[in-house]
Amino acid sequence: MLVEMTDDLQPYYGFPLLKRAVWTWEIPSYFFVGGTAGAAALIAAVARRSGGSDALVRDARWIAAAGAALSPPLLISDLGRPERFLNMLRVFKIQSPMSVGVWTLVAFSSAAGAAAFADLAHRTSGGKLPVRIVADASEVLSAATGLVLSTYTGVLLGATAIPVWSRNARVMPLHFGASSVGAAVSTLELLGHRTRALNRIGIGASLAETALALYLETREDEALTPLRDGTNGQLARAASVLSGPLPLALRILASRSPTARRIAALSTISGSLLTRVAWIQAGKADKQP
Amino acid sequence: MPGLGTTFGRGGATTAQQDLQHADAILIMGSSMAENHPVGFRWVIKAREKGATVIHVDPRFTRTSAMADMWAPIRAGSDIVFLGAMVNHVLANGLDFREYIVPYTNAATIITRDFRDTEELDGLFSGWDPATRSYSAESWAYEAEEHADLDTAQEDVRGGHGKDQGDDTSKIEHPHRDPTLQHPRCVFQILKRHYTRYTPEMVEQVCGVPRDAFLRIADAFCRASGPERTGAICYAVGWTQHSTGVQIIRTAAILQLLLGNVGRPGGGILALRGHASIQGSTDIPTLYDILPGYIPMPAFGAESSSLPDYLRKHSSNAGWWSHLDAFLVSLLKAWYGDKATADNDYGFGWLPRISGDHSHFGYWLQMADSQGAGGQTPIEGLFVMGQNPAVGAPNARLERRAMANLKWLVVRELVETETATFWLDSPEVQRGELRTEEIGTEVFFFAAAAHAEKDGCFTNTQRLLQWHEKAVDAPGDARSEAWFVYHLGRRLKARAALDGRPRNDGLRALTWDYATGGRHAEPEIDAVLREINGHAADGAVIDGFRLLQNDGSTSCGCWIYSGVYEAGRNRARERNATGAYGHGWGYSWPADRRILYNRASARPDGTPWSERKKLIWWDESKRSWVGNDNPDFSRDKAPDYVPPEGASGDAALRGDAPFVMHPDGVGWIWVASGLKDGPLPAHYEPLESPVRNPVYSRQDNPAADPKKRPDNAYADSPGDPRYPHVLTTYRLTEHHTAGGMSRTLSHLAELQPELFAEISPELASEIGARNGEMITIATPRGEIQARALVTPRMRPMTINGRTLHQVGLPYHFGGRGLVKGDVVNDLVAISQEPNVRIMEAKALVCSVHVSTSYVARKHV
Amino acid sequence: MTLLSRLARWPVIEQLRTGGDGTGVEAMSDATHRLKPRNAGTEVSRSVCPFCAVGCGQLIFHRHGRVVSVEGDPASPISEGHLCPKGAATQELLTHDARATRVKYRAPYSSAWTELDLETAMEMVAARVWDSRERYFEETRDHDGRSLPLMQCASIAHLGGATLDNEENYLIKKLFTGGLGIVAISNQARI
Amino acid sequence: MITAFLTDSTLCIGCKACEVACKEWNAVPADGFTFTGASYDNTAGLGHSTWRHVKFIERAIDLSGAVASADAGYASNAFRWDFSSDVCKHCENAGCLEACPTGSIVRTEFGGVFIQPDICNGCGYCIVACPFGVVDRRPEDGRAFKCTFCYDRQKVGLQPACATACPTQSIQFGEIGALREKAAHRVDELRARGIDDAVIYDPRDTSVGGTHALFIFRGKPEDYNLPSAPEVPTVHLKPAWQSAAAAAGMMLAGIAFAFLSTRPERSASE
Repeated sequence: MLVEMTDDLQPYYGFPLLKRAVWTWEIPSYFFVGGTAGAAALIAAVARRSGGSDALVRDARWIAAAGAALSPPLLISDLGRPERFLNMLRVFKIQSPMSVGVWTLVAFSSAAGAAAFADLAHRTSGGKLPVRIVADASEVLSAATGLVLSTYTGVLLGATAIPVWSRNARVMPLHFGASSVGAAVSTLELLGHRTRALNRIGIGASLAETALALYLETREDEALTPLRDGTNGQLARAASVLSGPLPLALRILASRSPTARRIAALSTISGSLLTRVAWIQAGKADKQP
Repeated sequence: MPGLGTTFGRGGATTAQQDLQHADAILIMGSSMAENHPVGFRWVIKAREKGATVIHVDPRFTRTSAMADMWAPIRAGSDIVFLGAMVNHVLANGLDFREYIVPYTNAATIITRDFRDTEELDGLFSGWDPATRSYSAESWAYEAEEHADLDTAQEDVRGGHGKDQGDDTSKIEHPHRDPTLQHPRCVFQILKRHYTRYTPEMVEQVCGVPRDAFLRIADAFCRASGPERTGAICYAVGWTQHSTGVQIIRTAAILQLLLGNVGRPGGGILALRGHASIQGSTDIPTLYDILPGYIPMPAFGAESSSLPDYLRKHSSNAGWWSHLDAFLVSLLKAWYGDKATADNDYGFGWLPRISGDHSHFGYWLQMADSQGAGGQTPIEGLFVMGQNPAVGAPNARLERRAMANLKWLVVRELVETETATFWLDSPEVQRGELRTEEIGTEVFFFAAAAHAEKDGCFTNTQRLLQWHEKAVDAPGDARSEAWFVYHLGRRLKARAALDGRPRNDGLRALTWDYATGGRHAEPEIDAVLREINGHAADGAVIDGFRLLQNDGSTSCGCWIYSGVYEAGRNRARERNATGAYGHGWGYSWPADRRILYNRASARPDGTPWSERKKLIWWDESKRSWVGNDNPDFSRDKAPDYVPPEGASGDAALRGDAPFVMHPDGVGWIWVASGLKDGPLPAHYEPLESPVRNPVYSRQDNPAADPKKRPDNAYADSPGDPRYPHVLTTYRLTEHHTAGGMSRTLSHLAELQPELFAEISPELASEIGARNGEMITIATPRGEIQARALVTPRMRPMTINGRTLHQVGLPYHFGGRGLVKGDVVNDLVAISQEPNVRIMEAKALVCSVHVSTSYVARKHV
Repeated sequence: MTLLSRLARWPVIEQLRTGGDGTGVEAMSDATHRLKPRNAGTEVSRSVCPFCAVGCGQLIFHRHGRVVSVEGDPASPISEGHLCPKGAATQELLTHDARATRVKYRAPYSSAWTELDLETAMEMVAARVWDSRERYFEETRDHDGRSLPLMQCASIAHLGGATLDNEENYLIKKLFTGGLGIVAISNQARI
Repeated sequence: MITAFLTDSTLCIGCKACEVACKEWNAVPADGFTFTGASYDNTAGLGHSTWRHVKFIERAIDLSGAVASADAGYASNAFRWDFSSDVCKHCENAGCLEACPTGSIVRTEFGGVFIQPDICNGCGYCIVACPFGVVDRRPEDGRAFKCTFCYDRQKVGLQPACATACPTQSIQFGEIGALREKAAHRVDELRARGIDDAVIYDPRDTSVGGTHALFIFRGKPEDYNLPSAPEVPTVHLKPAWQSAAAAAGMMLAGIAFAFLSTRPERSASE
């Protein structure tokens, strides 16, 4: 780059003070997949205890298991030295959201996996095998870790030096949580589970999304510029509309129409993914404190 | 060399870098010391932190200016006006150190009636011969009772590196003096008159330095004078590379003598050399006009037809040069050994005689002409060792083209330089001016060994010989210069052994029996140093030049280095530094004296000028000079010593005569002969200048030789409208000279990755150039492209009420290496300062415009 | 090593034992514990910086004939162990890939280098010198009627020396001027 | 012994010996051969392959006044060219150190922050956790790099390569307490000389809690591309986890409510 000499170059010749994140597409994808899986595990656990159909519970478990299986590859492929992924397990650092996240993912993956397969074994054996206990235990564990998995990514971005992230440390966990739930519900709906319960959860999620979108639009904060300006701003707004107002309207006004539900679901899922992309891009676009 | 040599007696720096910390003021001019000698500059910083005033006078605001207390931007090439005005400032305000200059300089000496100054002859001194474009120094002589036979011809063949003594002066007996300095013809009064017109107003008009800025600087520096205070001056090629280079340095030397700053702690003049052994390569010269130890090469003609003739012409009757016979005979014994006998003049007859200008530019221009033109002997073969003229020499285009006329070329380097591949990828070949398949030059490229791959010693900028040990073998077929020359010599001597013609007598006689060792049969370097140091008749190494004889009983390869092997110890290799001057670390010629002329650090009576500034003093109880340095003086010569009638040599010098190389023992404010362009410095404009010389009607140095020719063309001077701007070249900290040792190193190349031209914002907007944009810089020699670096550190100046822009170009870049750039030296003319034949690379004129062609290329 | 001992040296276990937070000794690898300066236990040669004429002291650290690192010599009264960027780049100067290690030869009118064996090259150069000297050597020349000694070989020139050692300049001057009668000898130093 | 750097810009001559000495000692590759046009700074900033970086600040103030009084140079208030050698701050509370999930980044016995090259797996979290923009990942290598504080040299009592080389001792190295005193003393001295905008940069009043790389320079931190109030990212952990917990609670409650409020279940899929 070539510098124009002017009387005041603020800051130093316009050279950036902070380094940009080196993360590529895998990270937002992981945020989305992991979050969705976490929420699905939660839904599975709650649903089984509060009258959700077995089919629903089973599918939710499988969504969790699938996400748990998909997440590690995504994380690993983004590493500069993938072969050293296991070094993530050398230490446990409570002060490092990424360390917490990795250990959570490990626990979640094993639990979600166990839950799904225990369930499978139970059914194939016609209930003869005594795996129910295993299933229950792992179900609870996956639900608990699922809660963390779908929200810690907001903490991970929040606890950095990048202003647009750190100044929204309180916002992102809520945002990612809501987004995860929305995506999990929508996935279940696309699998054919169009129950009122799921619709209500969907309404709750999109309601939260809408509120957060309004908050981010109206808040006075320099640090939000990278989330509002340029293509990234458009991306962020699209994400908000897709996961907030649009599905909200459809779920309230046309909850009876399968097509409307399907559109709402698709819109929520894409919005959920775009939300993660937008937040990470905002961090990369961020200039200075 | 001659600037310091004529004034003080020796061409080397008078002081040591560490001594700068003792200065009360430091004037850095003609140098960007912080950039080109950063570690030496640590001593300037130390001084500054102790309260010394650091002054930088330079066309550009450099990294040196940034660290200085004061900076004044000066128009390149106007240094003598600035320094002359400082001399005038001293004289006009009576700031001279009177107790010092009367006994220690020739201020009181009276000059002949016949002398006429530039004041009377409008820019010329008496003795000018327009026909030969040279001076006869007769009228510059001291007035005295007896004059020995005067022979003041300033032969054109003689370069200025010689021992720098004009013959008549060295034969002077009892010159007339007036200690009151009132006599109208005494040097002091002549000096006063000569510099009267060098006023602060003149400085403002010629140098572009505002009057009060000059006065503040003059005051600050002149305050560093007297018994309690001293000031030092540092310079480099920013002074040397001018058509008046030697005289610029002379002016500084005069100023230092007037202020009594020579031979004292924190004083003196530090010549900052740019290469590891640039001082060494003149002490033991790879130069045409001298033999080791500044002994003049015999010149063709009656004066050198025999050893006695030669000695008659060159030896002095007082001072150390009266032992020239011992120095030369010992050198001949070192070279020709037993074959050198009294009967054959010790082989003096085997030495070649110089018969013309055999300097770099002299013979290169001969190469450039179609071989053998004008009955000249064609130069068929050329050895280039550790130099890259294709980038580093002025008018590099001409230099490169000239190599195509060679029959054969040998290049020895660490990397393939632009010189080694001129036939392959030079700009001329790329432009189609030369066609590779039409170049008949046979080229041998030899890989050279680096310093860590061979034993040997460098002589640094303060005359300090420092040995470097061989750490590892050179890679592959890389070999040291010593290896190359030794084994080449072996082969040639073998041929000579079979051929008895006189031309081969010297070669056959040449002692060449060095022991070899190591994997590659390297000659034993320690033995070479011992030969340089010298042997007594019994073969034992001698420990100093005092022991050298003129009867062939001693041998010595370089008399000023004699003593480096004291008592069998290689002192260049010693590493136990003690005291403020690091005695015990290396060996400082002569006789391990760290501060030259340090007799002057004591009053005539031998007591220190002050406690604060004491260096050496006379200890009556010991009957000896004692102190913090080895006396640059006979250790046992008492301050009150008066030479008996008819004494000669050192014995002919008084006990209060500190400048022991001079026949009168004093510092020369006035140089009666030995300089080809006058006894006193006078301002002449650079050969290419935008302004008319406001001091005299003479535009430029009459004795300088511009070597004008179609392929070395000049702008009209003064004020060529085609080339309105002043151009100056320089180095960057991040690179080294022509780049062979830096452009190939990633860790240096990345720090300054491209050629740039520093211009002021004003000039930038005048030509419509943006920062970083490609601009074209042109002179009558050629044009190059560089990135514009627009910076307020370059500032337009007002000269005679007209705005003048200066352009700065670092000259490191070329066509090879990790980072490339055009060759700045394509813009510089080959020209010769009269005394040392150096080019004027620091002040020329140019034009600048945005390179449309380049921009177009970029956007395609 | 057994799985158990491997497990015992797992930093997480270490953490549980020491209660460290994963940022201290417990997280250090064996390599880190073993870490030593590159030039530990090497031979040292005392040298002088080859760039400018300040003459900074250098220490060349080398092992098995290879340069390992180069640093300033703290004992030097001039540089006191410090170096400028060029001096600090000396290791790269000595070891970089672009350094020439073979003799290259370009025949007249040829458009490419060929490699030459060192001995052959030396013989060829000796022959060139001898022939060029033979062709134009002048033992005497007339000087107003008298024939005076000239002893000059004007057909060969030399350039360079300020980057070389004193001993090398001495041998060049001795052989070229004292032996061969070459007068056209010059170097960077015309100061 | 707890050590630190003290980089005194008023002694820096901008020679870049520190940059080169660092690269030579640590075998750091070149960082690109691009001309920036930013004064003599072609390095632009610290990064994966630049662990020392000299900044060149041209105080582009009108010179006419300055020169008329020869008032330009290191002590001048009219025209200056300031140089300052930047380096990893080795924070007392280091963002990169806390963030590193592998334990590759450790605090050494000298107080420095050291990336263990044999452990780092290039997750990239330390990069965004550094409030000074020091750490970065070397693309062709995949690992994160920064100043090692010459841990290998310190282990045997040697000074870091940059401090060893620095010709004017602008870069000093030693026991942190002693250096802090030295810095305070130096600034007083400079102020006494009339250099009244000389300051110490050592953010101890922010969550960073001070650094092991102290600086003395003239003017504002921003002029040197340094943050005036750097914070260690871990200060954001508490609020972030709090809202994560809140989010978790709402998710749990919301989902439970949805199911409970809609039983008996009648799936539309039946």
